[in-house]
Amino acid sequence: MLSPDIARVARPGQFVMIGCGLDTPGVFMLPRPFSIGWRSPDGRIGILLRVFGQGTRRLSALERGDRVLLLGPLGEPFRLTAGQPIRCVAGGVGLAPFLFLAGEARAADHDVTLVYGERSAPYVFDPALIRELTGGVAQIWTEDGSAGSRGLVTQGLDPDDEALLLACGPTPMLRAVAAFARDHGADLQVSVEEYMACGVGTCQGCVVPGADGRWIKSCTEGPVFDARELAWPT
Amino acid sequence: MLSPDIARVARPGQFVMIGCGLDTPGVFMLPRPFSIGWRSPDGRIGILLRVFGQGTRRLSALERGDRVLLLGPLGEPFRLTAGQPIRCVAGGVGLAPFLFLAGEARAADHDVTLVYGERSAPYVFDPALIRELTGGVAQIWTEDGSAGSRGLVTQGLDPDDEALLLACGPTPMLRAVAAFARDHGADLQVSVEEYMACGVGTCQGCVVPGADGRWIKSCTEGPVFDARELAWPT
Amino acid sequence: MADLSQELFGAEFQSPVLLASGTCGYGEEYADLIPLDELGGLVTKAVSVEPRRGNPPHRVSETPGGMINAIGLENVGLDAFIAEKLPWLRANLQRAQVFVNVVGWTEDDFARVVLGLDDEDGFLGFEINVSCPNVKGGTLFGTDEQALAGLVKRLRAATDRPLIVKLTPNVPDVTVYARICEEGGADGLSAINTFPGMLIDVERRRPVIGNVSGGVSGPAILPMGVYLTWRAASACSIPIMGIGGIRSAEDALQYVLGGASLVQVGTSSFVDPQASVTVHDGISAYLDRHGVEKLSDLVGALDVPDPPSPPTLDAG
Amino acid sequence: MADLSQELFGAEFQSPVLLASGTCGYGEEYADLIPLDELGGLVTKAVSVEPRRGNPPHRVSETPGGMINAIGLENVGLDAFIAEKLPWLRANLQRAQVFVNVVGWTEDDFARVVLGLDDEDGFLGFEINVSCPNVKGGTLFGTDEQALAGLVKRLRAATDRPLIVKLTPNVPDVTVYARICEEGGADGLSAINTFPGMLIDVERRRPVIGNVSGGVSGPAILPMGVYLTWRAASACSIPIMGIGGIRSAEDALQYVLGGASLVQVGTSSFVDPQASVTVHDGISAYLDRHGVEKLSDLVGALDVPDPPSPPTLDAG
Ligand SMILES: Cc1cc2nc3c(=O)[nH]c(=O)nc-3n(C[C@H](O)[C@H](O)[C@H](O)COP(=O)(O)OP(=O)(O)OC[C@H]3O[C@@H](n4cnc5c(N)ncnc54)[C@H](O)[C@@H]3O)c2cc1C
Ligand SMILES: Cc1cc2nc3c(=O)[nH]c(=O)nc-3n(C[C@H](O)[C@H](O)[C@H](O)COP(=O)(O)OP(=O)(O)OC[C@H]3O[C@@H](n4cnc5c(N)ncnc54)[C@H](O)[C@@H]3O)c2cc1C
Ligand SMILES: Cc1cc2nc3c(=O)[nH]c(=O)nc-3n(C[C@H](O)[C@H](O)[C@H](O)COP(=O)(O)O)c2cc1C
Ligand SMILES: Cc1cc2nc3c(=O)[nH]c(=O)nc-3n(C[C@H](O)[C@H](O)[C@H](O)COP(=O)(O)O)c2cc1C
Ligand code: FES
Ligand code: FES
Repeated sequence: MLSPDIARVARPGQFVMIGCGLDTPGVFMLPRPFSIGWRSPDGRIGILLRVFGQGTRRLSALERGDRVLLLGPLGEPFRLTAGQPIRCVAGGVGLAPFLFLAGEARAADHDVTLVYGERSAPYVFDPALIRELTGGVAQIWTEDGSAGSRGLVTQGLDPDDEALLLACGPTPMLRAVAAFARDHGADLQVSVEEYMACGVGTCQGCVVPGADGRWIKSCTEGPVFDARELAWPT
Repeated sequence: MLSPDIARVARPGQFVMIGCGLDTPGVFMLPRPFSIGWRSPDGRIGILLRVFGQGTRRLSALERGDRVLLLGPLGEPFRLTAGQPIRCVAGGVGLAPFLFLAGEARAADHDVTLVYGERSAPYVFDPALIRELTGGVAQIWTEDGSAGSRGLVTQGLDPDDEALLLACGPTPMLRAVAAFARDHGADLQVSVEEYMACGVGTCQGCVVPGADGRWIKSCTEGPVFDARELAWPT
Repeated sequence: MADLSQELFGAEFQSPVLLASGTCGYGEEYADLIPLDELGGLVTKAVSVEPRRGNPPHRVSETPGGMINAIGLENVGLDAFIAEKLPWLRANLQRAQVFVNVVGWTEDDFARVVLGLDDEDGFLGFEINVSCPNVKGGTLFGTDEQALAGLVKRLRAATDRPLIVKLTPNVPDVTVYARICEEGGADGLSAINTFPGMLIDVERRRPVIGNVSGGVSGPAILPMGVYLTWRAASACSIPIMGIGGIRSAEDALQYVLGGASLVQVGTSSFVDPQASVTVHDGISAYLDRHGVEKLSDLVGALDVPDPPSPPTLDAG
Repeated sequence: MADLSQELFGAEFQSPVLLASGTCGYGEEYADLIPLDELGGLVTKAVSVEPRRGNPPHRVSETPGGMINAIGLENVGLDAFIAEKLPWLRANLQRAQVFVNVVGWTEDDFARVVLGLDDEDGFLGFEINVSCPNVKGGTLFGTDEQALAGLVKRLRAATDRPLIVKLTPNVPDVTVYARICEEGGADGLSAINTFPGMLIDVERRRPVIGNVSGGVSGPAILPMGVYLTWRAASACSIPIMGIGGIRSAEDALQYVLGGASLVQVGTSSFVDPQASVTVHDGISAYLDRHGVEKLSDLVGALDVPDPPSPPTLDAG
């Protein structure tokens, strides 16, 4: 998608709202949030789109040249300290922000590894493309072992590693990673997914539970949070 | 549109309902009625589509290969007696059924003329195509004289002609032709346009006023009526 | 294969999917298009004592995500219904169940239709359309507690056949009306009828609909229909037919989980005459996929979990 | 260029287009995205006496032709509104008019918010959200004639500022409530709030919305909103703000022709933040195209022709 304004300022972990506006006859669709997956020097941004329901089915039917309504970049990105080693933990399309992040972080001399889990082989994003985009390989896990190692991404985490953990994926995975981080005293930032309407902080639709008992808007205060800011089930 | 079943049995004056079904994510559209404009031996049917509102805008955006939901052929066709001379009066897309009719009627040795009116030149359907489809020429009228003769189609009617009149177009035009037929004792069949939902007689949505005071369903008892069956304003 | 049949109102419904009143004529009109006798059944267009001419056009138009109609309850009237329409239903529908939708403007009107039909063959029961003005009170029967209570009792006394009341959506609290119907002896409820609406042609500055206003139906009202069905189900224990915007098995199952035993497909049949068949097949596939043995196990099987307190990040 | 400005509630509205409550936060959130101060104005998110945490997620989801929300009236509360939100509005909006949406569960709740704000600068008037349960009666203020009458009188006594009551759609007859508001001294009406609705996730057999049910908004409710606005306008003579499903100038003009002096754009801003600007520009173009000098000439200018009797074939 061509959007030089977004591409220029986007940072890994931020997202865009993608919709089809109000002009298409007979169509009403709320825009949907998507992590920015990569950007190119010529002002394009890319996302990783997996068809899930009506909205993603509709967006996946768009063709080259169709116009979409893009709002972004939105939200808070991952926060890295210079030189810090980073372990990215991705589940499913939660891979998207790390495609963006791993490339940029490696270019900035971070030591980056990427653990990436899927249900099974057909879902796995092309490893060659991952290499191209991130400048490194992903350690792949599938639940049924049909690609990479068999098991959950959390099995790919090293308890003795003191690197910063970054995680993006389904909530059960985030919970497992959060439990791991807590148990091992690791720093963790998670990117959460919650239903959104506006994406810019006006509707209060996208809240997640804060550790302090507040509901926190994930579109403006997130989607990336320090795991300690959120209330995890015990 | 490929539909051998419809193409085989369709008769001029009948219509089809064209919709996009229930599967397109985010889209709800009632099907729209369209006169059958032509058919080809390989089982295709054609319509003349003019963008008017949301529905026709949507249908006009369809591309070759897209699937539509076609219901037809529906309604009562024009009724011709063998050998009868015929004068077709078309306003705007009301031309469509006569493209179909004129060709078939000429092949069956009817003496056919076609008077065709539009607001102005840009609206006029390609005369070469009219010739190809109907095997004859259309006498064209535009309100502003930018193509053909200047004026309304009713000016193209000959009071001394005793041929059967067939008319299809906007209601004001039909009223003018009906007044002409009444004044000159001519036989007239009109194809009316009324909003439809089902197209098959179940919803009772598409009524027009009958001369006997009843509301008549135009989808099953029409769209073609003998002008004397309908109540015209006086 | 899962079992979609149910025993309800003393009769066998081979499928939970019926065609909604006003959207399938008197059955005959759809006979060539869909296998009517394989459906759960159909509800006829409203029948009133006298024939009705109905409203001037336009009677139907599209709205965002739905449509509006103001047919004006045009129908052939009781006598012609018996003479011309019922014989076809009797002869052609053996397994699909037929409800006659009944409309009136006084209690007497309704009672005369019910009494006039009660001894005839060819249908199972009555669906009472109370979304019409009560000439006595000016309000709709369906929005006036007393008028509704009186009407239901009167009709209950008039017939032993299944008596279903079709609820009107524009009330503050549908449970009140659901309970009135149950207490008055109704055998079931239909939820819901259309929402009052209006469209204006801004170029001509005139209403689009000949009758000025009309009833809004179609997918646009799906969430309202599911909500009202769920609320009605929570307030009474008679079976409910869920209606409003059903396009797919998933839509229908929302009603079923919310508490509907049967569903009716209306507007969607206009978009695709096969809609009811598709909904039936999809429900069957859902049951198989989820290992549910019979549909009735899903009726009202909505799980409303308590949110964790204090709140935590849960699995969506 | 046609004149879109109007003098209403003793103030100048440079445009008839406002942003609807709950869809534009407290203004600030949209400041970078749209030229807020060029609009007719905005209505803030509901303000209650105490801060409110709101409902658990999911709070929003798409529905056919619209969306459902159950935010739970989350808001910062009166004191924080005055301290943190109002200063921004005061400083940044000079020409756009601001209404504060007020919510409560008792008459006192509402009165405290109104009294607490009355002496502050930075806003024009109050929009009273009566689509919330009255803890005394259990019904909503907006569906209970007595509770509504009491509330409006109480608030009228509390403030001289413009007092707008936002009507609830799920009532049998909106004119009754419109008249109650006018008689109680309200300066205007907003029509309409959302419709109660519900979505069920059939795979998990759970409600999609954390609060189980929510309010349906968006294009799906457009014909209902236009109808209710037209009905309300027919029953009273105070200005009306038309709300519900407005995406385009054409939609907005349906409300205007039906009797609304102003309109509010809600859900459509989520689909396209520029929606309100597009609506404004489109209205302006319409007036020019039709040679209408000022917008107020169109308010309520719906032509409802008598159908010819006996009916004849008329020009659509
Ligand atoms: C910050 C963020 C980043 C995301 N990044 C990506 C990405 O890179 N690639 C990708 O494929 N998907 C991503 N998603 C999810 C994506 O936005 C889709 O909305 C989601 O997959 C639902 O699919 P759908 O719209 O087809 O479902 P539908 O069934 O059409 O959705 C119905 C409703 O539920 C909401 N909804 C359902 N599931 C989700 C979900 N998981 N997250 C948010 N809303 C949901 C929709 O917004 C809509 O209102 C992201 C979500 C968030 C919040
Ligand atoms: C028997 C019959 C034959 C027709 N043949 C043709 C044809 O050959 N070519 C062609 O371009 N058009 C034809 N029309 C009109 C066509 O069906 C379109 O519906 C109409 O032009 C409205 O355009 P829209 O759907 O884009 O308008 P919208 O603004 O999207 O329509 C809104 C609503 O109004 C209804 N509506 C508005 N105008 C008409 C109208 N004139 N007739 C029926 N419904 C209307 C629509 O069905 C819809 O419910 C025919 C109509 C009928 C009844
Ligand atoms: C054209 C049309 C005619 C209708 N006529 C009747 C009727 O006569 N009696 C009745 O009770 N409901 C009538 N209805 C309402 C439907 O039966 C149904 O309750 C409503 O349309 C909602 O369902 P849907 O969204 O699936 O259409 C009619 C609906 C439509 C669209
Ligand atoms: C997310 C959301 C939050 C809302 N919050 C409020 C509110 O706090 N107070 C209120 O009176 N209306 C609230 N509304 C209702 C809107 O102001 C408006 O009446 C309704 O959405 C219909 O307009 P629309 O279809 O243009 O959205 C809210 C609507 C939405 C979608
Ligand atoms: S999505 Fe609207 S506030 Fe976050
Ligand atoms: S369009 Fe339904 S009866 Fe004619």
